[in-house]
Amino acid sequence: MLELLQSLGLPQNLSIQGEYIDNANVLMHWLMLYLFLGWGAFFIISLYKFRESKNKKADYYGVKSHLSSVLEGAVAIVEIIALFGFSYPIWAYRVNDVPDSRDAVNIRVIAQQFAWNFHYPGADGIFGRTDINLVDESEQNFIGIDRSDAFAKDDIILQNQMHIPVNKKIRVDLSSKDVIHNFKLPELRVSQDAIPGMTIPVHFTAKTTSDEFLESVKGTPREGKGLEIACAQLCGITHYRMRGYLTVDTEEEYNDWLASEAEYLDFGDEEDEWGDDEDW
Amino acid sequence: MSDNHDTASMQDHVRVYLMVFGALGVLTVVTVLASYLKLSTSEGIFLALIIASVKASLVLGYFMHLITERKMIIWILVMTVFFFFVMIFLPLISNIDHAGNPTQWWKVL
Amino acid sequence: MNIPYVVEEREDTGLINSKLGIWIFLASEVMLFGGLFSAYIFLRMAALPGDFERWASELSVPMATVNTVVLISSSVSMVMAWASLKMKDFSKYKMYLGITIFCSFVFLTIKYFEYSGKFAHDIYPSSNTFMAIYFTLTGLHVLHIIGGLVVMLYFYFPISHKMWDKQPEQFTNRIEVFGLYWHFVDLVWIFLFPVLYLL
Amino acid sequence: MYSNSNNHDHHEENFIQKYIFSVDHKVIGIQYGITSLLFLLFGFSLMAIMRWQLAYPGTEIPIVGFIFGEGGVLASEQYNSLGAMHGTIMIFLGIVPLAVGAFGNYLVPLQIGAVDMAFPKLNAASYWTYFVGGVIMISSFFMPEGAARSGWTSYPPLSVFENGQTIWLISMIFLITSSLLGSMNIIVTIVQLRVPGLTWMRLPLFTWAQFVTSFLLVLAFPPLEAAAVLQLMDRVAGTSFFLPSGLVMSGEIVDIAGGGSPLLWQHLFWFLAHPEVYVLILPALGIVGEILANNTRKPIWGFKSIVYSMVFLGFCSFIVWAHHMFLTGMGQAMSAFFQTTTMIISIPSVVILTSYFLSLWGGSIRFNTPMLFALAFLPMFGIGGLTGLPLGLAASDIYLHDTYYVIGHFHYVVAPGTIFALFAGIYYWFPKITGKRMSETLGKLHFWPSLIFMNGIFMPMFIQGLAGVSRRLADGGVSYAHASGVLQWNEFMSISAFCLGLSQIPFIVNIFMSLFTGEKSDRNPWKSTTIEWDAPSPPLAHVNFDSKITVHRTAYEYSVPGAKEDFIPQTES
Ligand code: HEA
Ligand code: HEA
Ligand code: CUA
Ligand SMILES: [Cu+2]
Repeated sequence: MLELLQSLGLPQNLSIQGEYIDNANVLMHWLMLYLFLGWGAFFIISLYKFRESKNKKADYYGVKSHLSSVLEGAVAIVEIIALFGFSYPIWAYRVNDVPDSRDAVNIRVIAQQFAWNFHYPGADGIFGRTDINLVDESEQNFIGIDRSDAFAKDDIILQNQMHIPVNKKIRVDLSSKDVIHNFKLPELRVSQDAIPGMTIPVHFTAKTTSDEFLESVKGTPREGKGLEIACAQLCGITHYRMRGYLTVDTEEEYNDWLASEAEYLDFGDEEDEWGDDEDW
Repeated sequence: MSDNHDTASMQDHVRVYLMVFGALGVLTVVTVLASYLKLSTSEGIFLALIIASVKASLVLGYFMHLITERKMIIWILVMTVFFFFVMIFLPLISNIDHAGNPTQWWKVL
Repeated sequence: MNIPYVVEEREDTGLINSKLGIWIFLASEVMLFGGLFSAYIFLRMAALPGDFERWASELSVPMATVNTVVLISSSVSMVMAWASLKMKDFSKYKMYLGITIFCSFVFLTIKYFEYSGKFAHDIYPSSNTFMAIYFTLTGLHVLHIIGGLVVMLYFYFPISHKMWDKQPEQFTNRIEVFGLYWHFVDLVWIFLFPVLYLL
Repeated sequence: MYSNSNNHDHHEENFIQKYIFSVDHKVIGIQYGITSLLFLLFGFSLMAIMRWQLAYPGTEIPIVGFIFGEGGVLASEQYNSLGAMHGTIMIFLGIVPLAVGAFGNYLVPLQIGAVDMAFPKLNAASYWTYFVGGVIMISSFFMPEGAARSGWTSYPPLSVFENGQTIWLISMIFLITSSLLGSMNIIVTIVQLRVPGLTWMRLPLFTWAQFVTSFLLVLAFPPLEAAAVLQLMDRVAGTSFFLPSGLVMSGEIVDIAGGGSPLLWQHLFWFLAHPEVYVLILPALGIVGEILANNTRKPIWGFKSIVYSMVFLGFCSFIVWAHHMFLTGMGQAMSAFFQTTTMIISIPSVVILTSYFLSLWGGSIRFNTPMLFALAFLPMFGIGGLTGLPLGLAASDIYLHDTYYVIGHFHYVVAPGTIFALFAGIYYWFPKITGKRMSETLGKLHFWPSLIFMNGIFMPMFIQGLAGVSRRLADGGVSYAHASGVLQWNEFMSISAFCLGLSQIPFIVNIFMSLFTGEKSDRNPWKSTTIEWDAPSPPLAHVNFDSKITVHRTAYEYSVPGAKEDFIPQTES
């Protein structure tokens, strides 16, 4: 079934818990297929067998067996299996097993119309102070980072660019500045609404790097197009092209990337673009 | 309503209405007084709602004749009240049982 | 065309049409106000502790207490008006209905002063969530009062009295059905009063 | 409220009283029918423009392009408007008024042998409130702000800040009021005006479906009315019921008190909108039941369990709503609760469908046009319903939420589902309403292409959905890499949609042609058992029946062993 779904369009899965989600989908589609084929066959046979020209007189009583209750029971049982065996555990994992920020790569994601802002804590592992009053779009300070804060000095802030290491737990703290967005990584089977007034954690572990992924899509229409972050909730005029780019790096690449971003930061600091606006 | 209510039985009704009126007045005063008691918020809410419900039952039962009303209407109301509570409590519970934290976006957790 | 069970009760259900109709309408009203109450509780739970209480203390409890009494009185006089019709006493009916109308005017006047007092202190629905829900809930309730008032005025003035002469039973039923609506409006207030003013 | 004057039906009515401000449930039913079909057509046209944009993003729209400004290209905000309005119009102005307003109004009194609805004037008021609401909704296209563009779900904060929403809210308040008036009326009519002998278990399925539907409308609509009032306050009075503090829009801090919750709206909205979807499907199930019984010439199998399932479905539909909100961050207990109820609610649907399928067994099936539509309804609803299951499971919904998979799911239930059932109903009861029969040839010419193209539109949506393509994308997914493998379907779906539109021409021609030149129909052209066929065709103004009706049996006594004919009307003693 998974192959069938994939041949229909389901992209390959790149995350560890994505497998469980796919399993749930597969089970449900088996159920659907059996029901559909079973009833479909019954339907066609009945229509053929009992057409007026063949069966002039209808039978008042019709079906006498109670097989149908058995079938309804079977549907109920499959649904119970799906609930207890698949859906509850997956959901429990999703909302209860959120890794602590020390055990995982912790990234804040702040959505806004129509971009994704990423906030990495930098080398110290602690997020610097942000303040709504410091937001200044013309200065590119989208999330109001306070560079004078000691923890904020090394924070990396990016728009629409997200890097994560492979095979490591990622914890994203998701929020939104204006309207509801949805942080969706189709290939990682991640999706979560970003709701203003609320911070919601999402966690996942990628098991394939972007490079491997790009290798595997060679020759398909997807060739050359890397992973993307989609917005899956109507959020206004350019909702349709609100997207970010996701790169799944190897551990090394990821550290290199962090280092290069940090270098850029030092340069920024000398220019003194941010930080001294204490007169707020 | 049917004609079997003759004037005499109507007068009985009227007496009941006046008694209920008195009771409602008293309960209103009690509600206000209770709000001056030094109760904790939850106790206060509980007490106020209890009194309000008693008053409501009086109005429903006597002024609106619900105690002698037909089964069908009672059932419709029971169902309505059930959905009423569903509508009030499920959103509340789901707000409490929530994966996220109600924080402002710029506050780092 | 003759629609049955307008005056006489249907045997198996024991109901007349309008009675059932008004109760279903009231059921929908329960859900309407229920939606708003749901919003109230939801927002109150989400608000900072003490926030709602602080703003609620801005409201005038005496005015609301008077209004509660006024509405309860109007409810009693409404049921008395109906009882008078039952006892075939039309002039008493007019008196009681008059009282009900008077009470609802008093209610509206007091409400007017309450609202304008708030506006005078620069308190508007936009000031905070408590005031927003206060104005919305009481505003909707006031709309119900005004709607009821219009109907009562119609029943008070002679154009509707022809019906009493021709079909007294049907007229009595109408008053009863309207009365149910009016008691419901009273009932909503019975809950609004503690929920908004006292908690 | 009462029409008790006995001389009422004797005095001459002028044109306006008879056809415009009529209080006759049949005239009101027809008014509802015509208006809602026009809205359906309008909703379809909006969708056709959207589908052009999806297939050929950024190109000029043929014929009507000039409306959309320079170059005739649809801007993305216009696309959003069309999408929101398509959804709203189809649901609130098209299907519900057609299924409940038109069919319910026209047929319920006839099926229970009543002279009219319980409150004829209220009935007229309901139609005119609907009409005004509809006009307001359409007028928003001509307002300076344009039409609403936050989706039919109108999620705040977006809806509070986006243009056009105010008119939408005002219109919704009218439409909700109209539905309330109409459904109260239907409940009272069914409870009170049944003719002697028509006990509950003798009521036809259609009437049962209307009964349950009306309860859903009465109890589920008011919370949305409340929510609409709150959102209106947010927009015009500056309150913040649905707005949390600390919003920043385009770099500016929004000046509001804050303290509200966007999720509150979602709860109130879906508290309505989930029961609403059963409002869309139950009348359809009722219609299909009638037609199946009639054209298999045998009783519906498991009649009672169908009725109980409908009631149960209605009841449960109030406690599943948050399955639309899994991804708002729902916790473990709540998601468990709502997925369980969602799975539970699918069982009665399976029971109903199963009973319908089993009803075919042993029948003597006639394939006339109403039956074709009714038969096609079954697998189409089946596909739609079955694809609801992975959506109802929170785990699989993580991936499928808000993709085209959802769009495919619900269009299968409402378009080839409900719309087909309504078509079937129109073909079936047309002789009763007009006294003329509809052409079978044109009917089949309507049916087959419609069936093919419906599937042509909606089947690929599952493929796109599985690929993860989001809904409400003004360019159909061109911007996103993950859509690149399935984009080619867009053109296929759009062409199917245009062809679907063309396939409606035989239907429209059929209606008008049959009206003027159709073969005259007698009282009971389909040899049916239910009461409405005892009235003349068309039924008499105001009184419906020309004889006294009493009921002696259950609704579908077809092919009773030993009986002379293969059907025994409910009224035959
Ligand atoms: C008439 C309308 C209708 C109906 C009947 C249903 C029925 C169901 N719906 Fe659907 N739904 C919608 C209209 C409808 N829905 C709409 C409009 C939306 C989107 C709203 C929006 O976001 O804009 C939606 C969205 C929606 C979601 C949210 C998805 C998301 O946003 O992530 C979910 C999730 O649980 C869901 C579930 C279900 C379920 C479990 C049923 C069940 O009741 C289905 C039960 C039926 C069956 C199980 C079929 C049984 C049949 C057989 C066994 C026979 C098969 C045989 C053959 C085919 C031959 N629906
Ligand atoms: C009852 C509800 C209903 C119905 C029937 C339909 C019918 C159709 N819908 Fe719609 N749709 C919605 C409800 C409905 N839709 C909703 C709620 C949304 C979501 C909106 C949102 O995102 O907010 C949506 C969204 C939606 C989208 C996705 C847009 C997006 O996400 O970007 C698409 C895309 O293809 C679409 C297509 C269609 C098509 C091709 C039909 C076809 O099946 C149309 C078939 C209709 C006809 C063929 C017309 C028949 C009319 C006649 C025959 C008239 C005869 C007239 C006279 C005799 C006078 N719909
Ligand atoms: Cu952000 Cu859509
Ligand atoms: Cu639903």
